[in-house]
Amino acid sequence: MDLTYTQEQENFRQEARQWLEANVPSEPLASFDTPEGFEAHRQWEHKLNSGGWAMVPWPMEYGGRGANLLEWLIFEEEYYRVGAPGRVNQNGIFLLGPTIMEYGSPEQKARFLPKMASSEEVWAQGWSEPNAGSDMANIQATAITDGDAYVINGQKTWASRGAYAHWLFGMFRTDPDSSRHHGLTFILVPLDTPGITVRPIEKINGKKAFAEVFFDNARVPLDNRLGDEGQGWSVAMATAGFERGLMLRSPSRFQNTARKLVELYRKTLAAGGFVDPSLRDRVTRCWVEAEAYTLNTYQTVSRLMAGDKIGAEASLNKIFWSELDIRMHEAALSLLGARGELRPGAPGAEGVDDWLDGFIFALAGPIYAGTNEIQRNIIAERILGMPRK
Amino acid sequence: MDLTYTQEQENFRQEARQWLEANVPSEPLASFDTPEGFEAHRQWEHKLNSGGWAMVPWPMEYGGRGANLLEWLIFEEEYYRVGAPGRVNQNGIFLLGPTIMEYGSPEQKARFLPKMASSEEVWAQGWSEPNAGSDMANIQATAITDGDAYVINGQKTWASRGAYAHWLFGMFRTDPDSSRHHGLTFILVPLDTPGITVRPIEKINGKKAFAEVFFDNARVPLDNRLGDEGQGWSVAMATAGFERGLMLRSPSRFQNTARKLVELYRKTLAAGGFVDPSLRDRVTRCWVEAEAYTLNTYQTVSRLMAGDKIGAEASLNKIFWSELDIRMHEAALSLLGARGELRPGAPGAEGVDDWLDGFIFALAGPIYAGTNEIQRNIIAERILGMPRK
Amino acid sequence: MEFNFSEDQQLLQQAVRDFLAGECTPAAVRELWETETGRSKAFWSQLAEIGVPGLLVPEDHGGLGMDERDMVLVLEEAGRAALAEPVISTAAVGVPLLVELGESGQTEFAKKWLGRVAGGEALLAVGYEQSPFVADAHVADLLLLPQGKDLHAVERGDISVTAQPSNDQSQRLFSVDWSPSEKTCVAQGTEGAALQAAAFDRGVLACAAEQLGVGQQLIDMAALYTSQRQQFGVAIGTFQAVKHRLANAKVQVEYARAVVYRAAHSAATGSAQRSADVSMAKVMAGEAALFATKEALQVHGAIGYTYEQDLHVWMKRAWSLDLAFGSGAWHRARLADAIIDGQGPANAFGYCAPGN
Amino acid sequence: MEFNFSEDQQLLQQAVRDFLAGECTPAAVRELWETETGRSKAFWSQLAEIGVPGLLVPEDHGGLGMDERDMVLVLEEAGRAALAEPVISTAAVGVPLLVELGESGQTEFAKKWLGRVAGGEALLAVGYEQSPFVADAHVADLLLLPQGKDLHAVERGDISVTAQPSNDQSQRLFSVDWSPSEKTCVAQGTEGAALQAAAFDRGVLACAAEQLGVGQQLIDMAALYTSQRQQFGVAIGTFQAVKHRLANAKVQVEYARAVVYRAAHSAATGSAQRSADVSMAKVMAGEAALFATKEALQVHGAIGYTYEQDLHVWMKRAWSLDLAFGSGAWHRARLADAIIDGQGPANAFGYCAPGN
Repeated sequence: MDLTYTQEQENFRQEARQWLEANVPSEPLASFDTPEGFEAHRQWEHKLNSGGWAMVPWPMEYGGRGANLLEWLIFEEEYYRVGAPGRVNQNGIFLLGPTIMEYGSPEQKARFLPKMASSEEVWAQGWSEPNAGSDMANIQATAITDGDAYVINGQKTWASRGAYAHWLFGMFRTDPDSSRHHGLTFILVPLDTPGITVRPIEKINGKKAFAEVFFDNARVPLDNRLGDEGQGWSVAMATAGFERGLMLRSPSRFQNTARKLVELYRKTLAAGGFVDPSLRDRVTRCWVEAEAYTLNTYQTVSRLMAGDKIGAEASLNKIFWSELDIRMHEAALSLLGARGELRPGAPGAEGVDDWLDGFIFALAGPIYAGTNEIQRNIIAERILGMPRK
Repeated sequence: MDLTYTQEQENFRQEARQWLEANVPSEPLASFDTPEGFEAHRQWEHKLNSGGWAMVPWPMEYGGRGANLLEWLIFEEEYYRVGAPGRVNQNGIFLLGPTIMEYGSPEQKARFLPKMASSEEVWAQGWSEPNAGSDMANIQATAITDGDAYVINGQKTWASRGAYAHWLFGMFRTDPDSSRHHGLTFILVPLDTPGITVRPIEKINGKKAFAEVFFDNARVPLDNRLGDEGQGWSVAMATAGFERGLMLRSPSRFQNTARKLVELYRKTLAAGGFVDPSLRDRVTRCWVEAEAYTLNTYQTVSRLMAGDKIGAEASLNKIFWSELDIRMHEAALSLLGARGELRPGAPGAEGVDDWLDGFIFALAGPIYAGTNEIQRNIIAERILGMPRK
Repeated sequence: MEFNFSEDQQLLQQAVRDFLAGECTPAAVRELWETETGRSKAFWSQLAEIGVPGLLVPEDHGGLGMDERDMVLVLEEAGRAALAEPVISTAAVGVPLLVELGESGQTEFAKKWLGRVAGGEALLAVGYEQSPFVADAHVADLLLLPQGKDLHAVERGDISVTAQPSNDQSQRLFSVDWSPSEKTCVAQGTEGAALQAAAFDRGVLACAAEQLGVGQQLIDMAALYTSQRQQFGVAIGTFQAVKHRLANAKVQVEYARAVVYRAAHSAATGSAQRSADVSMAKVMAGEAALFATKEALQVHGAIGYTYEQDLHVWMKRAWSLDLAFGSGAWHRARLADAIIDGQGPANAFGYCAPGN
Repeated sequence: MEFNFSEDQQLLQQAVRDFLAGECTPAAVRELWETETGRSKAFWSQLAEIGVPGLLVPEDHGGLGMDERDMVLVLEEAGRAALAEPVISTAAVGVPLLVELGESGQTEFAKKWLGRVAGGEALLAVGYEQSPFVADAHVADLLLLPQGKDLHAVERGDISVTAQPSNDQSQRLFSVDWSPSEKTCVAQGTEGAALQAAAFDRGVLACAAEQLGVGQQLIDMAALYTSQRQQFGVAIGTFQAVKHRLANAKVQVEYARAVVYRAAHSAATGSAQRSADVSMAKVMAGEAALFATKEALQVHGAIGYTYEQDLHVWMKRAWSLDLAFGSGAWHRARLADAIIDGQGPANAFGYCAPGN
């Protein structure tokens, strides 16, 4: 155990810092859930790619930087440090990219990875359906072979980036007589295919965040299958595994929020307004827990770099960061008092920062990517060995 | 709605106060889970009875005072106000007494109620068995008719007051082919019956609190059946109903604890020692919640006095008071700091009061009388109408 | 000692509930959200017909002459229905403030406005020092505004307002620009401060009552949704994790209830403990409602996070009500001052420890 | 950057775990509870054989010459086994304090005692200003006690002790009566204060490490029990309410783990953030252990509340460890001072916001 950086790692950090400081947009971009923001974010990712910083953890042969996990953490720290834009291309970098690297044919790799790296093509994920949420195996959308194409019918929902993305990946039932996780196939679907309708879904604050995608006899080439027919579940599990193992929700995100929270606390106290006396302790706890999340991540990364695999303990992470994120935003809103409820743009909301939007975003944490209830089941059954039935 | 006492209620309070102040033991009695303490508590209850204050809510015909529920609350307030001893006869007053009044034959009423009122006979409850805890219908102890007697075999456990009580009440399986809540009979068992072995169980602090009771061909007269044979479940449910409806865990108990907690907080702060900064808020909350419990109880009592029945909402009470009780004791132990872990009698524990014992006692709250998990199921299914299966 | 509401009070509550169930649907609330003012004159007239704005107006001024013990039930229903109209500003806070002004000498002034309010013709807005904003200032015909200890009454024509859009589209907040003058001053010094304090406490109570209704409604919606929504071949309401979340929320709401009703009694009877009692009400009901938002959202899953589903209509009420008339945190701090530093309010009813 | 323990360290941990699993059973712990001292010389000799008391003793004084990164694993196992012997007093806190005394001039004194401690022949006790009591004072051959900023070393013959029985029968606390003199003083002023602070922080870390093991053990016991205990015809561990309680406890324990290990690294490397880091460790691990007591007890039900069942052996460890070397609350307050009032410890590793 040696918790200091090597010179090489320090050099990597400096390199990233210099590039980011020189290139990061000076003004925040519009939300990537608006048409103009989506385009601006694509441009930013394109620039990242030109600098060689778009696909940091990808192998060099696929246009990445070949960074190891620790370097990836360092890069993320620097990325948050300069306040660089959110990653509109997240689904590609962390989920589909590695899946294609593992399951894709040479043609698929050549066809999809470069355009993913350059953000020419942005991907939506199509995991959920109206009746397949927590119960992810209950997929009902079908893809029936007809000549050289799958004919897709059904509906996906909660497709993040779905409103403006070019492509969608997901599982479809290619064997209509199958049930649960059998008979599913992982298919890559161009969203401009005739028969596909994309309907954005608004979050509770009225902002578009997801989309429903309807399939009405949409024909997609058989070649767009990733992995073997009927093996969609395994491919999808690998995808989810990449999410858990490779990307690890960046500790710097929460360290950044915790630090902003401490600053807000100091500022509010200094301004002499009302400060909930319980907040001193709560703010401190939030800061400590953001540290705990960081330390846990570094420990996990060390373990993975030593050849270990991440398994069910990813469920521990999900619960911890999602609930911490809410607590931090609640504390901040409490500090803001009456101004905390003002919508961005309200005259009185100057200097209020994006705590309200952040709170609304945080609220989704315990729900998406497998509800925290599902995660607790996983912990109990797979880590603690408690009986399923 | 008029939240003031009538003159009659004020008079009742003064009467109770005067009697209690004149008669309450000047020194705390030893725990009623010790032989000498048990005896001392019986003597106290005997004195209460002589003064007409033992069975306050019982009808006068059975030796009670015929007080209504509001008067009962007032009496309890005064009882806690003077710091009078715990009720060793609780199982009789609140559980079995009212059950006998409803289900007992004239002979049973004459035989049992007066000696219960005078505490000549103290009762243990025999609800649980090793395999019938939360799953109360899984009773396995049998009582098989043989001539004029039931022959009882099996085991009861967690019998409160069981170590020194004279009698035990509980359900036994009189139909050996029955299952669940069928075929059970409610039987009154003298604990000196040959074939009965009582083994005290110690709490985690080493103090005796319950007993296991073993039955090895113990013969009990058929006349000791309460209610009809095979109807034990209904009788027991009525007993549990009396507990919920009549006695209502006294608000004054929690108000008393909350007030002591506030005093401890002030004292600790004044002494200049370390005080957890989060405690100011936590102590305040505890005080407010004790108020909320009191107000809820008064509201419920008003409702019951207007002819309403208490049902599943008793489960709300159980959760609220049991969790509040733990929070209050945790806050107090935190205020006591290093001295909080000292056992009563340690030289350094002077003036520490009984917070540690109270904490250990409070820990049992979410478990006994139906775990809080069972209570939450009841709330969800019977109050919120959520589906059972 | 009688904690029950009278039959009349229960009938009033039921009548308001039935009325709002029919008229104040989530769709109707959303329709109002899309309007500029977020308020409907037509709907207010309907509320006036069933007596809501004049509930606390004395009978000889054309009102129903009821007190806070009646109002608390109406407000609970307003919360349950997520009613967006200025019932708190006008009926629960503005009216009794006018009544008190009338009693302290402003007889003609009070009479004039109380009659118009009871008839549904005038709306009120009330400012308080704990907030930089005034709710419903844009539609109020008369604004009662603090200036130090003094209290001023300003008519619509004499103010200008700047909208401060809230996350809760039902909450309409404004910065108000106005000029205090001798002419606008209606109560001064100690008297003005006492009137302000009483008005503030009534606002606190009113929020608490709405929070009670909001919390209950969130639980009811979640219980209904989870009883129907199927996953893994069963209704998700059969899962213990789902049940227990909603059961916990129900415990909180039910243990807020009597605290809120007691506060209404304290306000109505002029109890010396009024301030502590309304603070307790807002702390308990506010936290219950906030807790219910979390549990209701979590058991709804993603659908509850969408604008289309109605859940957020109530979630936003819970959030904005927490901030109105002093946040829950502010009231906890006020209670700590009273309970720990002060002699504290007495324990409820007769109980007190020996020596006290 | 390497967060993994070395193979040697893992082997050490496994060896200690195996040893304690065999020797330090709950029955053995209970047997010790019934003795007057609560400590066993024979058992200590066994611990000395596997090197525990001499773990931090330099090799040239007869020890293993390891550091806190090794010790933390041993202490985690001590917590898991509810070991009652004075490992914290002697091996984790007393030894390095002697080492530092040796480095600061008390060479002969340190050498003499370190050798005896490493050989299992002498026990140490260490007082600290945050507690009125000294753990294990009754069996210590040498006590290191603070007097203002100064540090004194007092031998057994020169003190008298009064037992202060703890709720945790494994914890043996004493008031110590002793007379500081020039002869007993081993470090003065700033140096004495620095030694005290370092010793205290090592105690904090040691408790945190044990708390980690205690929390994990409570969860393991509860998971095992609920997987076997049947009610309603099924193992109660199939109920979601039971699963989720233990899952929540597991989250807390796992998120304490890296914080504790980092604190060990800070202590071993003399980091400037040592105090903050050990405070974080005790806050996280202490709360995890306390939380685990509640969840483990609740899922055990009544049986877990009995003296017969072993659960309380660990529950009591969690409670007493929380109070040793500054309560969790005390450390939260110390962290608040550092993070909010001070410049705070830097965020872990490289991250810091722009402008910082």
